[in-house]
Amino acid sequence: MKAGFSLRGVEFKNRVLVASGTFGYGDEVKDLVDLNKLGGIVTKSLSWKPRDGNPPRRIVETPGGMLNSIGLANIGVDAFIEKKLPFLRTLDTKVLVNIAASSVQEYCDVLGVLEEHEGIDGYEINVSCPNVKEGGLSFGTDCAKTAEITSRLRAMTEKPLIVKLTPNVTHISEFAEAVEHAGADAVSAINTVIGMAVDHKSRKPKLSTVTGGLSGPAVKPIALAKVYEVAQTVSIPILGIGGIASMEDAIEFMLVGATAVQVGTMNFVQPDLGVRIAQGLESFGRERGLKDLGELVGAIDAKVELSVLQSWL
Amino acid sequence: MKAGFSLRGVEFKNRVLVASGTFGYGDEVKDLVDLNKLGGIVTKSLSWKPRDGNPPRRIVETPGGMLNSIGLANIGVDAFIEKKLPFLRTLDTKVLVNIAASSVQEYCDVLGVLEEHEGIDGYEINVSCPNVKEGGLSFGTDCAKTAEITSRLRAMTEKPLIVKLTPNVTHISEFAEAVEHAGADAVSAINTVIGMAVDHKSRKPKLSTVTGGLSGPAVKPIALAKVYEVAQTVSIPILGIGGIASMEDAIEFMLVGATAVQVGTMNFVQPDLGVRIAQGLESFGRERGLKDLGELVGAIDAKVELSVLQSWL
Amino acid sequence: MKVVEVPVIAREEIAEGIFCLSFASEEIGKNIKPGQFVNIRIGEGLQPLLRRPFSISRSDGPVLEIIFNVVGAGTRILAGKKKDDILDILGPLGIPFGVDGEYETALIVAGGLGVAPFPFLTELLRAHSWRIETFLGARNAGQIAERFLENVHVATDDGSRGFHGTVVDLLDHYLREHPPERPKIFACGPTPMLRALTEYAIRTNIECELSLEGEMACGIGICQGCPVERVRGPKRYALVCTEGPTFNCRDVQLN
Amino acid sequence: MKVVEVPVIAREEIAEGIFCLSFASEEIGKNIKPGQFVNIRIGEGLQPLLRRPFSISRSDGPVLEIIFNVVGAGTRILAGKKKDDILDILGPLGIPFGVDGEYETALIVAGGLGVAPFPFLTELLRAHSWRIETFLGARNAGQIAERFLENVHVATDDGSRGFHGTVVDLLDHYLREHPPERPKIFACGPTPMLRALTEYAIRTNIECELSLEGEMACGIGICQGCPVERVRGPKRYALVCTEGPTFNCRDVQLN
Ligand SMILES: Cc1cc2nc3c(=O)[nH]c(=O)nc-3n(C[C@H](O)[C@H](O)[C@H](O)COP(=O)(O)OP(=O)(O)OC[C@H]3O[C@@H](n4cnc5c(N)ncnc54)[C@H](O)[C@@H]3O)c2cc1C
Ligand SMILES: Cc1cc2nc3c(=O)[nH]c(=O)nc-3n(C[C@H](O)[C@H](O)[C@H](O)COP(=O)(O)OP(=O)(O)OC[C@H]3O[C@@H](n4cnc5c(N)ncnc54)[C@H](O)[C@@H]3O)c2cc1C
Ligand SMILES: Cc1cc2nc3c(=O)[nH]c(=O)nc-3n(C[C@H](O)[C@H](O)[C@H](O)COP(=O)(O)O)c2cc1C
Ligand SMILES: Cc1cc2nc3c(=O)[nH]c(=O)nc-3n(C[C@H](O)[C@H](O)[C@H](O)COP(=O)(O)O)c2cc1C
Ligand code: FES
Ligand code: FES
Repeated sequence: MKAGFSLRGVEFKNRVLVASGTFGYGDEVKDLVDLNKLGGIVTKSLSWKPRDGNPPRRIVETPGGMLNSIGLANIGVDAFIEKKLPFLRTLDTKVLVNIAASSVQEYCDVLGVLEEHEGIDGYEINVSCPNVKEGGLSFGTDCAKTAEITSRLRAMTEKPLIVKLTPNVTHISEFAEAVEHAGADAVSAINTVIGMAVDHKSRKPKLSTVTGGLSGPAVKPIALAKVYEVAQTVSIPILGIGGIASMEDAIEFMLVGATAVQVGTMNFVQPDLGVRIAQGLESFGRERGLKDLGELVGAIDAKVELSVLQSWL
Repeated sequence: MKAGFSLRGVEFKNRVLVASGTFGYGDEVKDLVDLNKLGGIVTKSLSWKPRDGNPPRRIVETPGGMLNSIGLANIGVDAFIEKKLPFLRTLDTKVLVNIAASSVQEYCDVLGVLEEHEGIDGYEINVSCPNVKEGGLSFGTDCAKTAEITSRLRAMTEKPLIVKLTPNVTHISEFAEAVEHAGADAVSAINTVIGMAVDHKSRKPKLSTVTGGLSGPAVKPIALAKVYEVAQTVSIPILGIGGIASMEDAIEFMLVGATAVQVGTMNFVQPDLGVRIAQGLESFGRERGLKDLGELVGAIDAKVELSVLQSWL
Repeated sequence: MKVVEVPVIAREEIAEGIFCLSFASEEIGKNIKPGQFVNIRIGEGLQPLLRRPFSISRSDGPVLEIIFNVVGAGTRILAGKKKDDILDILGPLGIPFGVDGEYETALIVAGGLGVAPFPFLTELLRAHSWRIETFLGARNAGQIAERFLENVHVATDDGSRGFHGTVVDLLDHYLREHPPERPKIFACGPTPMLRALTEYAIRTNIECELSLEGEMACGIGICQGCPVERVRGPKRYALVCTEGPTFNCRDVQLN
Repeated sequence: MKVVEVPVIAREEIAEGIFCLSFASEEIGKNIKPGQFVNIRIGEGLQPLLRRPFSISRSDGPVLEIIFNVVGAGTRILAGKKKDDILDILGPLGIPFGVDGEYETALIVAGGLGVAPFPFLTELLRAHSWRIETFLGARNAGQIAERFLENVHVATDDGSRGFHGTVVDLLDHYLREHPPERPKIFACGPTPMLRALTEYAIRTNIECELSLEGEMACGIGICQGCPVERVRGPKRYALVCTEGPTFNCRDVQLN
């Protein structure tokens, strides 16, 4: 049975990756996880310069999920190349570098430097970043900017280029279409959902940044709906993300249209969850007599055309 | 201590209401709940004609929440006036009728009929309904349409007019501003978040309508962020809704800017929760020596201007 | 209709993977009738968030029993409850089985855990001097919960006990040999079984009442989450929680 | 660093509302040092979702102990664990207390449950022949957990036992009368206490190592969720989970 998939000629050995920001740079957990059994590792978002990140408190548990406001704390692209990439190169799995930036030029600069180095299999572009030129409004909620970033980067690389979409927009499919036209090889969805937590005693927001990003099982229904919406619109592959905690969850994302999935928050609870899901999918596929796990992709049996995207709730 | 609040001259005895669609028309639970101890009852959405609602399955539990796709099953405005209003009139609490429609005219028609009857203290307008003229796209994601509905209805009534906002938009504050300018007395937020659930065995969506509305504790962080965003923008009162399960949750909504709150999904678990929260708030206020529970409204101590609405996650 | 918080009196495994929990509530006990159900909050937390509905299986004054098997998170936690653990129970809910009318023979038909409401119903029917024949279907012999039932006939999918086949076929076989006097069927079980039984009852012209199960959010008519399609009547759907769970099989359309 | 699933050996309430759980793991036991912690998954479900960090309080070969009080949902469930219940434990994590260097006297300072890591540390220091003076602060006499500690001096907020005041004031009083030989402070407790102690240690020029507590999502350096501000060094923040939880009090800025 075929477990893997390919993207612009790059072969991923299975359909389970780990999501950006939830697995460090891989080396932190090498004692806990057989990294070579993952379909791929998406690095923590890298920016041009190292970023300290936001002041504490950065993490709040919420019902069925968590809020974070890490502030994209990361070591910066140079330190990544020097300190992390050599280890990642030794692995028998695909490495996707996630890029974050606060201007279109910075995206290009980071990708440009990375292009000069071996061992990177592709890029995932985090557009949920503040556009400093536009008063800090997120690139990811601006369709034209998202497309511009995509086409600028597309011109710079022959490697797989994946744009990671934010769910915090009215019609995520518009963004998926825009990046498809701009040359992205795939989209990943979803990034975190904007949320907030308050300490009723101190009357302060729990996070130093007031609001943060919600993730974990609580957002799985939202993520499934977004992936489904995107799958109805574009034909490039989708990497499904959001609250995945089991093999069954991964199958659900594939059924609604995800070619592969990324495990995020649940890595914090069970660092080898991605490997377990990959193994689970493999057994599942064999038991069901599938020739290719890809048979699950988009295989949802949704005869009813009626979706509440267009109906009464 | 003052527990209540007022809206366009209507006095609500306390700040806890029950949310539309989660408390029927009130009479269903009169044996379980002392209805007179609620700040108000918001009815199930009423449409011009009775609506059967969607086929089963309409309900799915999800991590920390639930999805619904009821399809606005309701008895229609005439049956409401004949069969439900007489009972509601006997109550010593405020009755807000929630109106749903599939055209601007239908909103006006329903409100027009209701205006002729005693015992209604105000209206909440559910704009998360499909606009049949626009191929079923939700009014609530179309700012101009939402404003149009508001101003049309404003012209028809001197009673409090509350517009219930959907969270499924990029900038909910734009909608709040639009309805404020169009004459709404208040906004309520949030309605349900679009979500989906899949049965991995049958490969079918669990809900007959594929996608549905997510509610319950899982969405509380999202709702708090939306209410906070709205509170930064408009000066009309906000009714905070979304996952409220305790007095502490109610206080959190007030701190971020809600003048009052509505209990939704958790009524299904504990039908008298609204009454308990109202009583809890009263004791809380007295113990803390507040003169008016209104002192909590917007009292969040968020010095940091930085919000991830405009920052790095 | 009340919410009560009461301790578990006993927990027992009455058949393979089938558990029985008992508790006492004067308020619920004095009003509840066979076919009605209670809605149980299983734990204070988020998992499960919603209450879970269970038929009352036996009632002895204030003492009430439910039986169930583990199908998901809620029933798993419930199966782990011990004596004196507190249960938060809302009930009695729903419309009981109809036992009025000119009937003489009760044909009780249950598939799997559909047997739950029938010990309670059997007691009532006995008090009204019905003749009772009970037909139980299960996957295998270990999963037959025949306590407190009368004249039990068994069908198993694997033939490990009784008739090898479906419980509806068993009923058919039995009735061919023993034509019943003024019969009424009372049934509960998986939807495919109820569908087959409805067809059979209509074909053979026997009265038949079904107890339906389906996802519920509230159990008390405020969420509109539990529709069943009607065959006749003015509205397209009925609510299982308040207009059921018992329905004349001729009134509903099972999909 | 391992994930193990091991049974609870014993659960005990060692002081008012303070619980002790023990379990055994060869892998963790043979590597763990005082000041390190484990990250425990409390239940399979959603509540709590994330693991919860706890210092190892005692270690005897493979047998490990944690002590804690109930502050929220996670510790409530943990307090209800019984012998043979399974715990899912990730450890050992973090940097241990530093016991090298030219020190002779250990001044252990703990506020509330900050006492947790010190029985284990005491054992090690004893083996290295340190003199140990232990200063425990608590709300009241009932909440003093002094098991397995040496030369215990007590301060309570309500004066119900020992010194009436803060544990830092008690330390100050004691040291004025008993100037220590080559002292090093080891401290753990609420942030205000650690802040006061840091000031005191700097003012009196005593070496001082703090064990910090703070919200953690992963405990292993992959979420960046547990920053503490640094006073010196190239980076603005250190991670409590991998660069701590023990820090030289002169290196960090507690807000
Ligand atoms: C009126 C009524 C009476 C019932 N009486 C009994 C009884 O006496 N004994 C008994 O064992 N069960 C009974 N049920 C079914 C019982 O409510 C479900 O098995 C239970 O809610 C499952 O909860 P869970 O958390 O364990 O499973 P979940 O994790 O919620 O679900 C597991 C599986 O069960 C299905 N399921 C969930 N809820 C229901 C439901 N309400 N009805 C049917 N399938 C469901 C789900 O779709 C899923 O496939 C009754 C249901 C109703 C509506
Ligand atoms: C390295 C380390 C070692 C620890 N060792 C111990 C120990 O040995 N014994 C012990 O009793 N506690 C210890 N703690 C604190 C313990 O982890 C928390 O008390 C626990 O996570 C609370 O979980 P909960 O679900 O019960 O509470 P929650 O519901 O999560 O929170 C309840 C309250 O506790 C606060 N809180 C939550 N997590 C933490 C945390 N990690 N640190 C401080 N406050 C928190 C919350 O802000 C909230 O106010 C340690 C923490 C760390 C980081
Ligand atoms: C603590 C934390 C840090 C994250 N950091 C990043 C990041 O640096 N870049 C990025 O694109 N996404 C980041 N994410 C988003 C995740 O990759 C993922 O899209 C999101 O959490 C939803 O998936 P989940 O519910 O499985 O966690 C982060 C998420 C969390 C919880
Ligand atoms: C079963 C169900 C039915 C609902 N029906 C309506 C409705 O008819 N009209 C409406 O405006 N909102 C409706 N809502 C939305 C709620 O009023 C509320 O805005 C939402 O559920 C979020 O609050 P909660 O998380 O407390 O439930 C419904 C919600 C649920 C769960
Ligand atoms: S379960 Fe809510 S109406 Fe029936
Ligand atoms: S807790 Fe995740 S990095 Fe420290």
